[in-house]
Amino acid sequence: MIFKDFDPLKGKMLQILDQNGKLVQPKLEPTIDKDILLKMYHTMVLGRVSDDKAIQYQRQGRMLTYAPNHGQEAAQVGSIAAMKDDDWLVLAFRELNAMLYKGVTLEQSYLYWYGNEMGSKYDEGVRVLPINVPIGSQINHAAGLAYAAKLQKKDEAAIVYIGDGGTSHGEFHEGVNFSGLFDLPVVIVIQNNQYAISTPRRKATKAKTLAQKAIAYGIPGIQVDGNDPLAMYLATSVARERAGKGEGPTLIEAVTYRMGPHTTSDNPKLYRSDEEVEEWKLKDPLIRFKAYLIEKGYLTEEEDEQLYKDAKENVKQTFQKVETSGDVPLEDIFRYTYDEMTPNLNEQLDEYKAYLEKAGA
Amino acid sequence: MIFKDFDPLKGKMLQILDQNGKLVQPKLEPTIDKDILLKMYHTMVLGRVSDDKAIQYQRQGRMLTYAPNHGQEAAQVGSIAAMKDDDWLVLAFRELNAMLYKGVTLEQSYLYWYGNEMGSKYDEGVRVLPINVPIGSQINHAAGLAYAAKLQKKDEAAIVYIGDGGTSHGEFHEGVNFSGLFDLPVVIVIQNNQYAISTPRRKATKAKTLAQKAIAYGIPGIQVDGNDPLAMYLATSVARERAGKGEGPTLIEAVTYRMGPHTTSDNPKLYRSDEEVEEWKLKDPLIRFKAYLIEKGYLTEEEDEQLYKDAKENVKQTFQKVETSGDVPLEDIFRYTYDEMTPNLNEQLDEYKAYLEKAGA
Amino acid sequence: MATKTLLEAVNEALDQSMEQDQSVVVYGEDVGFEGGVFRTTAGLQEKYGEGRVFDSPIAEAAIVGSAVGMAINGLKPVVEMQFSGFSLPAYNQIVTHVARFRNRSRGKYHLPLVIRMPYGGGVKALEHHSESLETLYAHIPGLKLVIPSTPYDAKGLLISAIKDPDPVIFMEPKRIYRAFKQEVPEEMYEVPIGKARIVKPGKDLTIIAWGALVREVEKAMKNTPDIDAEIIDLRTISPIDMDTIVESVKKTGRVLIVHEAYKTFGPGAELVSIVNEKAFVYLEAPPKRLAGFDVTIPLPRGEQYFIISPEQIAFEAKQLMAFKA
Amino acid sequence: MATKTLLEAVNEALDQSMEQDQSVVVYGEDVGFEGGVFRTTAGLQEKYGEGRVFDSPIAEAAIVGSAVGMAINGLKPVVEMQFSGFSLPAYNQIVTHVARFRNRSRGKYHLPLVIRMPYGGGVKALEHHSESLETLYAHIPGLKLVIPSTPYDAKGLLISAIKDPDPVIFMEPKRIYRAFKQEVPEEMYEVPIGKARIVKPGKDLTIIAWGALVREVEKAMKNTPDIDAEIIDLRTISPIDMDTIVESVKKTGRVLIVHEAYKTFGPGAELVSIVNEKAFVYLEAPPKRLAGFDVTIPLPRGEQYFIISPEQIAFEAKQLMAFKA
Ligand SMILES: Cc1ncc(C[n+]2csc(CCOP(=O)(O)OP(=O)(O)O)c2C)c(N)n1
Ligand SMILES: Cc1ncc(C[n+]2csc(CCOP(=O)(O)OP(=O)(O)O)c2C)c(N)n1
Ligand SMILES: [Mg+2]
Ligand SMILES: [Mg+2]
Repeated sequence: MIFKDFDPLKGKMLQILDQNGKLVQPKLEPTIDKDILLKMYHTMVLGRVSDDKAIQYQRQGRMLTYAPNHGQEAAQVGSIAAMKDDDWLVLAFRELNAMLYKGVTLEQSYLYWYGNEMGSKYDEGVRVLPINVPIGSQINHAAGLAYAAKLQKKDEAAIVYIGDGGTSHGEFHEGVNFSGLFDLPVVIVIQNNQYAISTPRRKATKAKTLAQKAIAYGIPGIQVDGNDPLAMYLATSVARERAGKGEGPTLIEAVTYRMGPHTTSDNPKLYRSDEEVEEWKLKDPLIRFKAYLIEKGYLTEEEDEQLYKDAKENVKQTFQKVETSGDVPLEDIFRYTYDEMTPNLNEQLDEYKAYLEKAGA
Repeated sequence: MIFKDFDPLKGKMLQILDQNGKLVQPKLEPTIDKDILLKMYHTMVLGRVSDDKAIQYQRQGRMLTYAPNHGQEAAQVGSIAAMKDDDWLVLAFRELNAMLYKGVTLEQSYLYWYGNEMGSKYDEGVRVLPINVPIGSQINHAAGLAYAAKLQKKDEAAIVYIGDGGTSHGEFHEGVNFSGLFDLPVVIVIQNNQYAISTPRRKATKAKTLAQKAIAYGIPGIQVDGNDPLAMYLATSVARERAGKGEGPTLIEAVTYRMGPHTTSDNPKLYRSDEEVEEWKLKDPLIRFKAYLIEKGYLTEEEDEQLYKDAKENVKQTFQKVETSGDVPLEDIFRYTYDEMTPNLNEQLDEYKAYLEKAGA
Repeated sequence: MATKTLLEAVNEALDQSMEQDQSVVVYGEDVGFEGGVFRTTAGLQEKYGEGRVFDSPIAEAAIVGSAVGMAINGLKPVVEMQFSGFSLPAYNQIVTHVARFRNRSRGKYHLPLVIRMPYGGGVKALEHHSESLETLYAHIPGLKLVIPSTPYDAKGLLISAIKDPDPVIFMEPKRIYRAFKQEVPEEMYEVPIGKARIVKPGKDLTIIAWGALVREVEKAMKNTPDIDAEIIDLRTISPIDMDTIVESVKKTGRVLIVHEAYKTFGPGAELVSIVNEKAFVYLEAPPKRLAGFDVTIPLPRGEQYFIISPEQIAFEAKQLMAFKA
Repeated sequence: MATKTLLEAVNEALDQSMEQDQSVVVYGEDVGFEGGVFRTTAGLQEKYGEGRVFDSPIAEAAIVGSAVGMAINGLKPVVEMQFSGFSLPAYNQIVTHVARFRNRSRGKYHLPLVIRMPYGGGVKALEHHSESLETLYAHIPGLKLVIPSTPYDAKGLLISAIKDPDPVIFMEPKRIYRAFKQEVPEEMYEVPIGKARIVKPGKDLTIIAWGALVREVEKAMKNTPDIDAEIIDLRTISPIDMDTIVESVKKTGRVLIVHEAYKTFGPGAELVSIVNEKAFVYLEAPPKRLAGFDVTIPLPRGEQYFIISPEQIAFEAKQLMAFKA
């Protein structure tokens, strides 16, 4: 139904909450438990605070590269919240908020960006694949997780994120097509944050929307206001339902904006105007979500202030821990290549240790 | 216009000549010079005869693998004939008819399938790229040829063929998207011959048509009766016109059928029924084209018989030449690796020659 | 005990593994309904259903990429690349994911999967159907690379590969798919990964080969009775069984490496290096590589120059024996 | 004469080549408007327009595949892979087409194109941003592989690569993009492809390196005055300048090869083999490889173990000198 009403070929985009937090499609307002709504908001606040702080730490030379999420919180939290506990989360690399919601700890995330592989060893039972740097390649992983679930008759689905730039990659095509072909329980969320590093969305493809790419695979696609957590939730719920019924994958284009730089090595002033950024500031997902929660009576200004305060304290303590976590042990860089160390690895480790010893290093 | 009237999303397919050679869309009948029409038909006859003979030679152990075109003549000749002389032809591997039309000699084609690289050294001025085995990768070559033409303001376009199975490949996506993005003068013809080796079209993608994949790239796509040379000609002419005006690429899905095996190593009885094959026999492109030409007064039964006779003689003589052409000279397998032989190549060639000498081989 | 071809042995290993372990799935281009272009997977779909044995679209990255996801979620995918020359579109998945998931997640995830691919020349094929790309896989940490040379080993090694907790690239020498038969036990058995096989002990010269070339070496040396060569079938290209090689070379002092892969920066170079690093003082002659030329493997009308013959092997063996420092 | 960084030298080579030859086009991800993530292409789009310098979609196979078409139709594309770790999705195009078009068409078509890619570790980067994948390109017939180690060579080699009628993979050691400046002539000049450079002559020991490691070797040997090493910067990895290496080793009898690429089946093995094949009787010690471990190059908190230090180089040089058979 929503796919007909919000046909991307007709220039339609799903929005439920406008940028001021007003319900513009009250009939489509999803019923979400208060607990869940608050978990969503709490995640977004922690996501926002830890994200901004990471940039700051990096600027102080205390952290390595970082890819900020500021502005994309609703696109992530709105979608991941509509998935089920046993579902799998497959990342690109700019999904801190989705990760936090799904049980990755802030410490792990920071540790990763601090340059330690242990940051990708999420706790047991946390069904999240590590950050995936090679653009596009993650879609096929989601397809495989979903195939296994389907074959083993487990009620699981996979949600996978990709950027607007990533949709140009061959693997996007192969992965979505594969998912469609076998009616796999996959939800594909394109975070169209308008840029791929310096390259604007219009230079990724001639297609007017990214949602319409679904037609190539015979699956439904929808464009959603990615800064509207309710719209993202609704679209993802419908997609998740389809997945559960064996109807296959759904493509969701979340229209959003990366407020910060691509990563801390990037200077967005080189390729976009301040006016553009200012305009998007008004569409901040946290503003509208907060207004909605207050309107619903689920949040007060005081509670909100406290949330930010707690988040800041949490971030500070977490970063302190990470910053003092030191280096990876030598053995670790060898140990996880195979189940068992191979002869060449043993030899290389021994030789290096012998060198350290003899060199007195 | 034709893209609206024959919208693949509405289940429309362009057909002008029906399977008996009757004009079912007389208003759309393209005006084609008699010369061209006859060149088209002659090519198809030679293509048909040489194709069938190749299979026979192979069965006799006198030729290596061969990938037959029988049944797909109109899809190829109808499209290539609508391109201009300076245009580029970019092959997959099952385009004998398009090659012949464009100036590749039958001898070269046979030589190639006989296992000699010289078969891909087409005459000067013949703007055809060699047979391209890695599925999908040729689309990007066409895009590059077209980009160069556009940048250098040359009135050239590229036509590129791919199979139904090939549309699942990542490179199909990247190539069509790249072409669309830069409005490149490219015509992409999908020869949907219903199978990719043993795998039927329905197992390539969930999309109802392959033509609708165009929507993913913001370019027009159309499904055409691929056994109708006039429909193929019309669709390609429109596409070529768009290309010339800087309007970018067009995707044409030619619905056709591979009457023979995938290659001479394949046994199609394993995966398709005789009935299906019989049904498609009635749709033979040569039957309807011949009827059309006779109706137009461009061909008589006697001329037609003579054409087949000549073709058979031509094929016989050509194959004789190829069959007695012998092996590639040793030096040739080294000489074309780089512009100049590198030290390692010189050394390897010398060493091998020395071995041959000493071994008295 | 029945005699079987290498192809039949592969089929049997797949069949028995699927029978024994519900989590094994088999897919790739034309692998399901028709049973593969070489028929290595014949009969499997009928027996185990379309869920566990199926035709994939022509999309190698999707084949391997989806196998990554399946392996993480409880399956043991055994996927096929129709020819090793067509594994390259999946090379990004293999290098950046298959090889790395265990390390990236510090052991949270690992990938018990197998990527099978027919490889090698000598079958008079079209372009990209004759490649020997061992180096591309052997050089990548996190992958294992296994190549059988006999029906017996094919079955045992493939069973081991499927049981292995790490990803295994399994290259099948298509030239000898049907070349000869050998007694192959009916029951399941394993041939260990990482162990070379001494095909024939000897004292004069060590000859190392794998895949289809092992037979060529055997033929060559059968006709060269004056040289008592120790013939080693490497079987696992990565991780290499250094001990077997080094021990042999310490004994013989001379080594000939025979492979069809391109010579330069090819697999033989690693063997030369190992021998240098571990048996330098035992070397009585420079280790010799008899390998594929550094050219695109020719189409059939020129392939005969490229393919290594028993005569060439014997010739090089004699040259090596004649070397005096 | 102005002093320039390696990065500036690359930029100047591109600029002057574009100025001189209308057929040169430059593109890749973020290469156009912003001038590249490292700024190697800064200013070019402004100067030469969007037609000749442009941003491509994130689609490496399309970048390389389209370059094939352009090269056939009169252009000289110089494309960028944003990092060498992201060249893998284009690997199929590179191996099956870039390397082969001349041979496939028996000379009718050839591909004057360059594929540039920053490579190597030591910059505290994320995963896939630190790879040294020389072997994957050096092993493929039909490709040339060039790696500069100084600003002077970077400019001259890149100009040569652009003029070369064959496809050239041009790896740029990003660790030293801005590490130091060197006098670089304003005018265009060529440094020949296929010729190694003797950085410092010596008689005790030959040390072979390339890219960022040349400097590390220099540092190491500056602090080791008791060893008179001949330091060779390979510059072209394929085709290798065998003569320079062999001549040196004939003189010194000892050779140390230093590279960051994974050791096993890595580039050093080929050098060991060449030295064996051509200077065996001159060897006084086993050729030694000091190379990257066979592990995924670690993230920054473990990278220090992987990166080869001048101390290690000096240590190995001393070990080699101490070897007695
Ligand atoms: C295959 C591959 N090519 C290039 C890169 C380098 N790269 C990292 S992020 C990026 C841009 C991604 O843009 P988009 O998909 O829109 O995601 P966003 O960064 O906006 O979240 C590029 C080109 C990569 N990671 N992988
Ligand atoms: C990348 C790649 N993978 C696999 C193959 C092996 N292969 C050759 S033809 C073919 C089927 C092609 O089907 P389709 O695209 O429909 O073309 P058709 O053969 O029907 O003309 C396959 C899988 C290949 N050539 N290239
Ligand atoms: Mg983006
Ligand atoms: Mg087909």
